[in-house]
Amino acid sequence: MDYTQGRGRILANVEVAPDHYRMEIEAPFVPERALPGQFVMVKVTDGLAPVLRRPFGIYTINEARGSFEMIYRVVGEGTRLLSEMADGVDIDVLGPLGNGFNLDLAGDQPLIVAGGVGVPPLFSLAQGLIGKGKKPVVIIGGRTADDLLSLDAFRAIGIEPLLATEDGSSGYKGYVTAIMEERLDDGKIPSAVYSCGPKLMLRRVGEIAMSRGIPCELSLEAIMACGFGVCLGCVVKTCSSDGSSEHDFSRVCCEGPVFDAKEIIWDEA
Amino acid sequence: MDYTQGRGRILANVEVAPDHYRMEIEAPFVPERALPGQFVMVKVTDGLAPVLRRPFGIYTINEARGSFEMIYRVVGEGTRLLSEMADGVDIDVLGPLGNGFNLDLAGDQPLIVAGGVGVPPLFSLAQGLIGKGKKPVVIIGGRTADDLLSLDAFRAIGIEPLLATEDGSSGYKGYVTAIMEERLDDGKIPSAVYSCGPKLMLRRVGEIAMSRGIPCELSLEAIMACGFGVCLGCVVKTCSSDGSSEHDFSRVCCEGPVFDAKEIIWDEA
Amino acid sequence: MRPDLSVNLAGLELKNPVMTASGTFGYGLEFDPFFDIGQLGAIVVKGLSLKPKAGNPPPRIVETPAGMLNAIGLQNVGVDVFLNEKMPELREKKAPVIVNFFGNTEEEYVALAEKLDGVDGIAALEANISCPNVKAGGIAFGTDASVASTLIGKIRKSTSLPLIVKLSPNVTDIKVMARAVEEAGADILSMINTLTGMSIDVRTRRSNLANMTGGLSGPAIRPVAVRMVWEAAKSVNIPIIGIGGIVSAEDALEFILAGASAVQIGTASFISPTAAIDIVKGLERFLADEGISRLSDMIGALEG
Amino acid sequence: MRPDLSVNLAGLELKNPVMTASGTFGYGLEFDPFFDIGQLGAIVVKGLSLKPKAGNPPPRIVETPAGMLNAIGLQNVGVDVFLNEKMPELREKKAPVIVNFFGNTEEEYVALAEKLDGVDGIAALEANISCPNVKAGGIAFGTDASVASTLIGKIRKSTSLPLIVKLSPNVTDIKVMARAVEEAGADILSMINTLTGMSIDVRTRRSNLANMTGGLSGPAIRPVAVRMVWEAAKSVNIPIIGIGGIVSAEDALEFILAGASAVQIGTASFISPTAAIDIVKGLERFLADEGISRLSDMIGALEG
Ligand SMILES: Cc1cc2nc3c(=O)[nH]c(=O)nc-3n(C[C@H](O)[C@H](O)[C@H](O)COP(=O)(O)OP(=O)(O)OC[C@H]3O[C@@H](n4cnc5c(N)ncnc54)[C@H](O)[C@@H]3O)c2cc1C
Ligand SMILES: Cc1cc2nc3c(=O)[nH]c(=O)nc-3n(C[C@H](O)[C@H](O)[C@H](O)COP(=O)(O)OP(=O)(O)OC[C@H]3O[C@@H](n4cnc5c(N)ncnc54)[C@H](O)[C@@H]3O)c2cc1C
Ligand SMILES: Cc1cc2nc3c(=O)[nH]c(=O)nc-3n(C[C@H](O)[C@H](O)[C@H](O)COP(=O)(O)O)c2cc1C
Ligand SMILES: Cc1cc2nc3c(=O)[nH]c(=O)nc-3n(C[C@H](O)[C@H](O)[C@H](O)COP(=O)(O)O)c2cc1C
Ligand code: FES
Ligand code: FES
Repeated sequence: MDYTQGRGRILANVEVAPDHYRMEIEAPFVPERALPGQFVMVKVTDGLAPVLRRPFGIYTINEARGSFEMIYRVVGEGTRLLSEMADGVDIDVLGPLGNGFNLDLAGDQPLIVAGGVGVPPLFSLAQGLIGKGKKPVVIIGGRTADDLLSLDAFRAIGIEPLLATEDGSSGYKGYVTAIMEERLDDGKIPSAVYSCGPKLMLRRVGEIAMSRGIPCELSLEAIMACGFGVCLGCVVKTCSSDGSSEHDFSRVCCEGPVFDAKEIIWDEA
Repeated sequence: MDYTQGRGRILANVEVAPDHYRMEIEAPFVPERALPGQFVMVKVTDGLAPVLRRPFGIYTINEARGSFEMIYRVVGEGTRLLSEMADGVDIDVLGPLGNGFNLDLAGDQPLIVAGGVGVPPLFSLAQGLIGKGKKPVVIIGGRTADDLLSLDAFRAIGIEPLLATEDGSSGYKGYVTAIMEERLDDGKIPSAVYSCGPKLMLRRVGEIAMSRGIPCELSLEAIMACGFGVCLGCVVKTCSSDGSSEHDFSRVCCEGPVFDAKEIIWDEA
Repeated sequence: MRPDLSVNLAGLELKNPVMTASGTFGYGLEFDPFFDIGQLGAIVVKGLSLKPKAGNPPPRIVETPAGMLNAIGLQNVGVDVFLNEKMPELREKKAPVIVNFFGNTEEEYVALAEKLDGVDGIAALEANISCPNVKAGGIAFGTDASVASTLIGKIRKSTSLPLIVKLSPNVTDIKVMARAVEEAGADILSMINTLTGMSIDVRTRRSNLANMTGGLSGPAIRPVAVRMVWEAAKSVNIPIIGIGGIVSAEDALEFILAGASAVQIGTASFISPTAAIDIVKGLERFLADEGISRLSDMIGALEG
Repeated sequence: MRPDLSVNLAGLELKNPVMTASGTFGYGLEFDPFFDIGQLGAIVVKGLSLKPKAGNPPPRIVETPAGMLNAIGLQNVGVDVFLNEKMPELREKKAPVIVNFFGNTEEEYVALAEKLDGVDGIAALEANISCPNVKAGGIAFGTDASVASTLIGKIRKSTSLPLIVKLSPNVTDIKVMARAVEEAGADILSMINTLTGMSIDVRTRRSNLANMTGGLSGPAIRPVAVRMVWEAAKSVNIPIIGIGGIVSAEDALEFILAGASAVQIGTASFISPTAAIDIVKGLERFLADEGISRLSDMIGALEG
């Protein structure tokens, strides 16, 4: 539980795709301790609408600059207000929060499967894996070519992501999981799978990985009030990953956002 | 009831004194019909905090530019948000509202007594009176020199305002009403008195004018929800100005904001 | 194809489900500068009493987080002035007029209902029972099921117009109130009226309202209102008009899914005078976007 | 001179009137990364039951205008785990610990009170009576005066600790509830718990909460809470702890002027983990600025 609430300063807030923004925030307490897969809670206004903070995954961790980046999609009032914030202004940041990915999952050929705004947190994961000498394969999906985030960032670290779009406007026409299954059927078996994105995608990714006995970590989303474990609002139904104990509720903000695929009881989550 | 709700565009929003801003808004439907003493209701946010519009007196009416100006003091969340609005952005304006001053009150030597943010609406009045060939004398008061608004604007139309500050940092040390009384005692009797400013000042100005039988109009403030007569929230206790009828409640936004001093029943207003 | 927004409330046919809420739309005519009020489902006018009422001393309103408190004190011109001076012009509009009314005794309610019965152009009556019952020591008519029931029974006998009863939310169990009022003869329920609240100026140490307390309205109360409509809809068989903090078409649909057949727009009309008509347009757009042909299919269609 | 913030609630001496609200501050220790929780007037922990409780399925929370709904379902570790695993560490902090607790039967309440009685480091008990009474068909203990009175009478006999009773706002007349609970032996009242509300996703046609309804908290409910504290304070002679939508020192002072001797900070701790301690500092500043030497002089000092 090593997180801080403090003032950050917006270094950049630029539209990187239609309705998608990348924000860089100088707040040294975040990069100092952040792990891939962790998130921050930011205040989008000094007023009361919206009243709660908003959670965002950490996209890049820049210790040297004392900053981190996040990428967000404008979906409602909170993200709209965020998108209107100017460079140089202060922003209240709480983080880094959550558990983050386990970079030491089996083997050195991990597979990363990312969809929509689930892509950014997996970029810092890819960096971390490469730092450990691993060679991640990355599949990125979206509804349309515009939704495929951070491709250049992956390329800059030497990864050429495999692409899937629902409308076929870029890469494979269909879901990321089709690419994933095809690769598995071709005998390209990853040592581990990491995934972040829409709920249905996560569930399918987890099922595929588990059915082949591949270790798999999934990063979940949930509506959050506090982000640091006290409201008990963000739970998902889980069992222990060896399946031994009774099912129970786990907090996405503390026990997660990253869970072993085996832990999630989807029908009740 | 000739007012409109529509989008305006902010042409300028500049700090003119500590915590005081002048905002120019392009919204042709306001200058087209505005009278000195009328006001507008503006939305300070697209969100829900604060939820209600905020009323501001009209400072200048610029038909040629299709714009009007207002001067406001930052006192709470609404005016804070207003002060942060950038040039060029849209703002939702409802107006012009209220009755405005009667420029045809007796004689051509009117006296204008203004305090604090009550000054701006009286500037357009002064312009109007001059337009009618009258020669208004203007007394302006504030807590300190910084609070004395729009002095240059008055000077630019040929009026040298008499000044009063509570701390003596500019002009007479004390209240505007002291200057007013001194002038009356010196036999400088205005043909009519117009006033806008803090409640206690208005009350005193009205009492002085009435005690000498001088016609007097006062512009009142009230907390307003709608500004166009339907919430019944903004009332003051009044009687008809000839004192004949029963007292009753009048809406500051419709029957006012300008009232004959004789109409106001202060003890219950 | 344009979606069908029409609804039928116990025989009251409305071209769309959007009405104005009493006390927030004046006598209707005040909105003429903004839009054609004839386009609304119905117009509910400021609550009327037998005699004109001066209302409470100021300050009467104060803003609160996502809401406002009001203590207008039911100021109104009285039923006679309304019928003589406002009604003729209102009759010209194409929207049904619903008259909200209240009394301090059962007799006053009954006298008003009789007076309004059969007036040309009045489509329905809405009884506001959140008022203090003078005889019962000032306790509101609307917070005791048996008091409310007796009152509504008497009003019912005094008018042939559709009778809407507007419920107070300041009760332990809205289901009990709803059923009592239904059994006593109400044709339609409207809910909710304001929640009682208070706000204090900590520097002057005074209430921000001369009346000390006031009625809370606006988006802040919407969750309470939606819940009460949902509970009431499961308990009665008469149609419900949902009220409370509606500022958008989506907000209106929350009430409709919860079981309301129509809605009233209150505080939102202060924020934006065109709020009610904007919500009509928003509903049309929502239905078109979602491929829903009839709004009435959404009434009570909440799942789960 | 530093203003004196201390208050005395029926013998419970607090260095300042600011507590945390149950369910919004975990078991206290979660706030260690943010500030020294020993600086607070008191800490109220998440509501405890006899056995651990898993709570409701998700989604459990949703934001609303200036507020939020929650349907956590009183998830908690159970009294034994609390006493064994949390209490030892909490005892080290300098803030009095108040234990919030609830049951589904009178027997469960009594058993909990007995178990908590005399535990070293527990300064007071807070009975949450907003819970469904299993025997009375699920009606909340806190919405019927005689049911509440019987319950409190039994709890009173089972503990020598100061007994705080936390009132539900979902009642017609809070004064009746307050008096009933006072007569039954409560030492202190705390109020308000959440207002029941609901919020619907109009596209999926489902409630935003798996439990359908939830409890509304946050600034939206403050006017209702202040009004209820004011009404209760005029009706009882025991001290009151004000709760509901407090996010600033000024908000806290509204409750104190209305008659509360202390306050609890709930939802605000989610928005800003340091909210409670910031409010302590804000009170100190307010009193210094206004030249008031003792906060206790402001209790119930509302004029008008
Ligand atoms: C751990 C975590 C990491 C996240 N990382 C990112 C990220 O890197 N980039 C990004 O764009 N988004 C991310 N999200 C989602 C993001 O928090 C929501 O999109 C945002 O809070 C919506 O706020 P709003 O006010 O704009 O929308 P609202 O008006 O609040 O809601 C609009 C829609 O978004 C949904 N929503 C609201 N809050 C959340 C939430 N906490 N989680 C999921 N859906 C929500 C609502 O149900 C609604 O359908 C993350 C969420 C979590 C829990
Ligand atoms: C007809 C009219 C004309 C006005 N003209 C001007 C003007 O030209 N320039 C200017 O600076 N101000 C003017 N005001 C006052 C201005 O409306 C308020 O200062 C503003 O609404 C405060 O909003 P806020 O959100 O910043 O403050 P809030 O947080 O709402 O309140 C801060 C303080 O301001 C007071 N206040 C809030 N609303 C009003 C109101 N409607 N009237 C008076 N006091 C209020 C509150 O009681 C509180 O003490 C006028 C008011 C009226 C009624
Ligand atoms: C200023 C004001 C005056 C009101 N007057 C009345 C009234 O005369 N009769 C009545 O039944 N309800 C009255 N109400 C209640 C509204 O009709 C409505 O029930 C309530 O405001 C909740 O809806 P809202 O949140 O959309 O405003 C009034 C509300 C406000 C804000
Ligand atoms: C997420 C959440 C959980 C809560 N859990 C409890 C609880 O366990 N016991 C209890 O008495 N009150 C509980 N409450 C109610 C709060 O203690 C408080 O009474 C209420 O939230 C109003 O205060 P606020 O507006 O400051 O949040 C809970 C509130 C929230 C928001
Ligand atoms: S968001 Fe509050 S416990 Fe997870
Ligand atoms: S502000 Fe609504 S009637 Fe005047």
